[in-house]
Amino acid sequence: MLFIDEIDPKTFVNQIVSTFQNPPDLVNHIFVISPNLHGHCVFIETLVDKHKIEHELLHFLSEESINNELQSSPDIIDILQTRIPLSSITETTDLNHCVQKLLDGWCLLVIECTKQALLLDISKTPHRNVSEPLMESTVHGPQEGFTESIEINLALLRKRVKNIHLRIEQFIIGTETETKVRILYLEHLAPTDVVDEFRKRIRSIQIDSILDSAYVEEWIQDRTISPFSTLLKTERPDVLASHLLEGRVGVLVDGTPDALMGPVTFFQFFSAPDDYYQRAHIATLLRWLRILSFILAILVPSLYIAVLTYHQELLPHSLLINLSAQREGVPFPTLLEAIIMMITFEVLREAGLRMPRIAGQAISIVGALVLGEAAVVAGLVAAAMVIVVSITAISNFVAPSYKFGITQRILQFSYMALAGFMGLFGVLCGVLFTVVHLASIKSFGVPYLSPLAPSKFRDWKDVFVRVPRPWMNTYPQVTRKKRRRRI
Amino acid sequence: MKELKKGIMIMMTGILLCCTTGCWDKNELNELAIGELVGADRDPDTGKQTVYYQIVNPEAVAAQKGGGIKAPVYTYCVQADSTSELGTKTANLLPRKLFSDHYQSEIVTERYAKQGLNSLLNFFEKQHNRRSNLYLFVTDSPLSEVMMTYLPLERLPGRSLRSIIEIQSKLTGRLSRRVRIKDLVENMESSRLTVMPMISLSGSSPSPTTDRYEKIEANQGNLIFSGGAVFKNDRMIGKLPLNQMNYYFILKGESEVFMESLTINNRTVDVQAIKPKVRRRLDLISGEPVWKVDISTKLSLVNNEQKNELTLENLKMIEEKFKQQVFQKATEFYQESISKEWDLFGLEEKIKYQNGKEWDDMKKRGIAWDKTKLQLSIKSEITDIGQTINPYVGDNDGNSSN
Amino acid sequence: METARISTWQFFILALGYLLGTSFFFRIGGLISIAKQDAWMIPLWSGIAGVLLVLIWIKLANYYPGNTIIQICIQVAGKGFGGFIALLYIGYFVHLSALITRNLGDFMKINLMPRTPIVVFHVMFLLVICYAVTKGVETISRSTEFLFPLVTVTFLLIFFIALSEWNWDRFQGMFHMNIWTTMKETRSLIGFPFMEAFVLMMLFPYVKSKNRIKVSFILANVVTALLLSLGVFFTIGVLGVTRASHETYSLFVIVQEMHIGTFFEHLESTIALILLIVIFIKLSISYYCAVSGLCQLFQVNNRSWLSISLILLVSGLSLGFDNILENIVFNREYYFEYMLLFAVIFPLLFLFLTWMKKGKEKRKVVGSQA
Amino acid sequence: MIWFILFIAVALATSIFMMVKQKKSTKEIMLFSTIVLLGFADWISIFLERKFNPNHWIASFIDWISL
Repeated sequence: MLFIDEIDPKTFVNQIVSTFQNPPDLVNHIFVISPNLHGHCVFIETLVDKHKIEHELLHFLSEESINNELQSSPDIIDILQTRIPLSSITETTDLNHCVQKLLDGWCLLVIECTKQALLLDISKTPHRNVSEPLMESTVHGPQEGFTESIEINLALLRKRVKNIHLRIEQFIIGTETETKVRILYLEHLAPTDVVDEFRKRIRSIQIDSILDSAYVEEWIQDRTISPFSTLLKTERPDVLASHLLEGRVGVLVDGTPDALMGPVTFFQFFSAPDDYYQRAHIATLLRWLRILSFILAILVPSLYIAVLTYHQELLPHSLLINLSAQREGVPFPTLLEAIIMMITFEVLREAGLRMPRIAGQAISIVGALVLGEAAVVAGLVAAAMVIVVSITAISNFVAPSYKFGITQRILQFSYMALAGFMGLFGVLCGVLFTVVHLASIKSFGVPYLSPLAPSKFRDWKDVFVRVPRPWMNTYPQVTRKKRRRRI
Repeated sequence: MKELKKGIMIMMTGILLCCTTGCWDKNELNELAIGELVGADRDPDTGKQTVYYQIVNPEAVAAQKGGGIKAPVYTYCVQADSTSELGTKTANLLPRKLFSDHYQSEIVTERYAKQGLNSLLNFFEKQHNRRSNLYLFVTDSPLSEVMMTYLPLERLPGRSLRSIIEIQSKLTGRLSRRVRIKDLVENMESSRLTVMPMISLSGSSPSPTTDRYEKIEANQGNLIFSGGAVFKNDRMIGKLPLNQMNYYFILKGESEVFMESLTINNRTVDVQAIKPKVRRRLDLISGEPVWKVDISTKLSLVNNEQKNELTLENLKMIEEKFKQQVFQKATEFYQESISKEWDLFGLEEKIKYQNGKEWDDMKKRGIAWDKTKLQLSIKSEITDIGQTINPYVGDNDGNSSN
Repeated sequence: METARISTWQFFILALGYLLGTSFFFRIGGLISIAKQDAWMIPLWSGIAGVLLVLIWIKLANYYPGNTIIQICIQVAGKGFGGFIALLYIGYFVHLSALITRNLGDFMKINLMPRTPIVVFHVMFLLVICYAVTKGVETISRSTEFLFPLVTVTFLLIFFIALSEWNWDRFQGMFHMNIWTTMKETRSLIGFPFMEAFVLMMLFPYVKSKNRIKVSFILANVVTALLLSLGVFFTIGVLGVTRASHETYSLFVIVQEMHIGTFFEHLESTIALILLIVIFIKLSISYYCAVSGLCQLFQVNNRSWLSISLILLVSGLSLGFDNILENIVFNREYYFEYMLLFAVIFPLLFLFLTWMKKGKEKRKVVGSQA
Repeated sequence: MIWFILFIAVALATSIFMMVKQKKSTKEIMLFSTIVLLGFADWISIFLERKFNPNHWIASFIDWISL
């Protein structure tokens, strides 16, 4: 531990420079106040606004009137602190603190005769502009998305929730990265125990680095091994705002455009931001469509396998004959056929995500041809199988949250295995297992299946239907311990 | 620890999955022979059973990929001494596993039906993959010929038979949909008789090759509906002619439609009643059982060949005539069945379960069910007269010969 | 003891699912074959008996609030004798679980997958149940709450579609039974499902509002009786007495033969799935009771290991039964007497002992005052 | 049968090992092993074709009581 008041300021500055091992972007600018009074202005030039340093700080320091004042006054620090035309200035004596602040993009100002150093916030890191959200695009509604800067994200949120009750608590987490993590909630709405739980869990994080909110998520979610996520993720400030306004808690992590929200229930994965930006009955219909496509996505391949290999009687007569004709001469058993096709599709999808955009066309042509035409013509798979794969894939993309889509794929593959093993009985065992699992999960103390089980009939206003705004006059029961009615 | 436990669960499931990958009940679709129509016969002298299976040839029936006309079904014939032996013999013959869930209809021969279908029905009801709601037909033509003919238009014979029932029940009222195996089974332990449809092969010879699909003549070698087979318990005891079938079903209250051809002013008038309402009640009138049947119908004129204009009086006449004719024919039919001692309407049971002193008296006096009188009352009104009001009057006087 | 809480509504659904679920499938045919057209009356009087029994159990439970039947055993009759009775109770829970498991296996094997070894169904299902039991009574009740509407809707659907087969003639010969012999023959209906419901005494301590247990439990009994009666009535009207009394699973046959147009015809697998769900409800309760009974008797905190170990025992026991006929006969001839011990004799004994104790204490109090 | 015995032996050993590692009480381990062994005995009786059928026992007991 080194303190400036214990040693010579010049050595102090040298010490700092040597702490950094003198990287090329560390600037130690020495300026002259009077022939025998030198000052150091230390900063990392890649992190600061150089324009501000040159035109405001240095320009200010080289003004004659200031110089005179500095020379005559005994308390230089005080004058500087009050006169420098920058808003956030703090004084310090601690070397470690200085090093930390330099890494945050602050500028260190040391005058040789003084016993204190000044830290000035002139940071400016490169960041993306606010743009449309990439993963969660909507037809209607706001089109702004979070960026990688926590300050901008907060600004985007503040812009929407102009409320004095908005509480922001900051935690610095990650021994190596020292990342800012902030939890946000509205004090008069969010239940105290949920907020406390968030605080407790975030404090318990022991990690060296945080590069994305997913790092935080894995620490604070309720269960680590579960295909279902107990935290919502969004890159839309309006979604975060709407959840905060229902008494939930949000987590912002510096350096990532994804905000986390909790507690979450299973049925919230079926609501998209669009639901609230269009007429209620359309939103309701769309929500049913989403629930239907969830069921389709997880069950269609397994039901196809189960019905075709175990319960052929379930098929209508002419359909049975058609399918039977299609399968005539197909070499693989249905289960294998289905697994091959589904895996091919997954490979194709993963390839589509990773490859450069220019190659996209090629993949889609190959995919369409291989999966669609050629395999059937070559007699490798039945035509119906291709339809099943496409229905599954399309239904899977309906999920408003990408993460939920992955959940569906996990379920879908395990059900397929069970269907191949035991037919409908296997599928049902799988479904029962899933239901039990869902019933056993809690997200920050809120049962995952609520408001269906335990049933809270008043909350059904926003589950299977989305009632018009004027009727949505109460807060959800699980989060409304403090206030009941919206107005 | 929680994760550990979960891990164990998953591991155990995995182990179990590995141990039991036999998939005993698994059948691929192309390992199945889809049974479609089944025909059974039993020789009264030797007791030998013969069963014909018609197996669908999916490629010929499925949505066409071109390539000419192929045989839609193949008929396999199995002969054995017992029902269980049939199963093993079928396995000798069929290259695929017989899939019996999708049978569309079942045919038995008249001689088999007359010996009693007891063993067949019991065997059938015991199978887990049977459907007792398939239609049962009795044929008086040789079974081999019935099973060895291709039918035009609706090319799957089983389905074709099925649609005979649907069409008859919807258009002529000579059959109802309740002629399934289960309807026979239900009456196996009661005194009520059951009527099952009979079919026969029209024309002189069956058409066992696909050549027939290239001929325009469709009548030859086709299956036609030819009457009703009357069953007591599981045994066939007689036949109902085609023209009495609709009276049977209307008295039973199962007709969906009722057609009658009337002669008024020496000209034909055809009327049809959709969903006639039938109310039936057993009553005791002066110590005699009386079966009251109220039929109320809304008629529609299908055909009117009268020369004169259609007036209200004329309509009244038609209604009146309809009543008379139905009354007369239905009563005739009823008397006939009573005289044959056919308890077609379950009257014996009805009387047996009547409570009350008077009924007990009646039973004591030894008046049997076949003394029951039919009291028929018919209400009808014409509500639909068709597109034209008056018929076009042609030049001739209705006799087309000149 | 776990610190779970279930609401009154959840308790009602659990009780209803437990009482009605499997009996709706397995009881109807047997009743009809005994009492013919009058079978629909039997559930009604059995239901009355059920309500009376519930009153006894509630009375007992009220003396020992917050205690399950196992704990009551020990409190009333001491560690030795009480522990023995508690062990008997646990034995019964295990036996019951094995019976229910076997019901499932038989059903699947007879109707849907005749070649698959029966043990595969048992073990697979028990794994799911074991998971649910490990997670606790809250999870079970929430899953039940989630699945219940599904079952109800399917039943209603079946009901309405199958009504097209309805025929009033099938009720000919009603009110012709000999009441006493019929009652004697059908006494097992009181045993299963109504007496079996004492198992739910294991869940009493978890219900949030204690004073509404009584209402919801009795209501569940009444609803069960009514719906069973309706089910019998429905089966007679749709399937007829002759066929219903010959079929092993009459409800299954109804579904097997129903159709929507000519397109959807063979829907029996779906009903099998519904049956699986109700068996899930019932089995998870009885299995839970066995496991938590063991936990309470031996004061073990964690259910998970015990529930895993019971899979082996229950699946083994359920293989011990020879065939479905044997189970039916056992059910008809002996089940009532067998259940009498657990559902009536022991509770009455406990009540008696409690009164004795109370009386003694009172006398003591009076004596010391004098 | 030999596979079943092996499986049970391995499973029992691993479970007891894990329970010890989880610092479960002796009572719980004993209870667990007892139930597993009971189940094991039942299964062996099935393999030896001397099925243990509780229904038979209860039925004959009830018959014996009512004589």
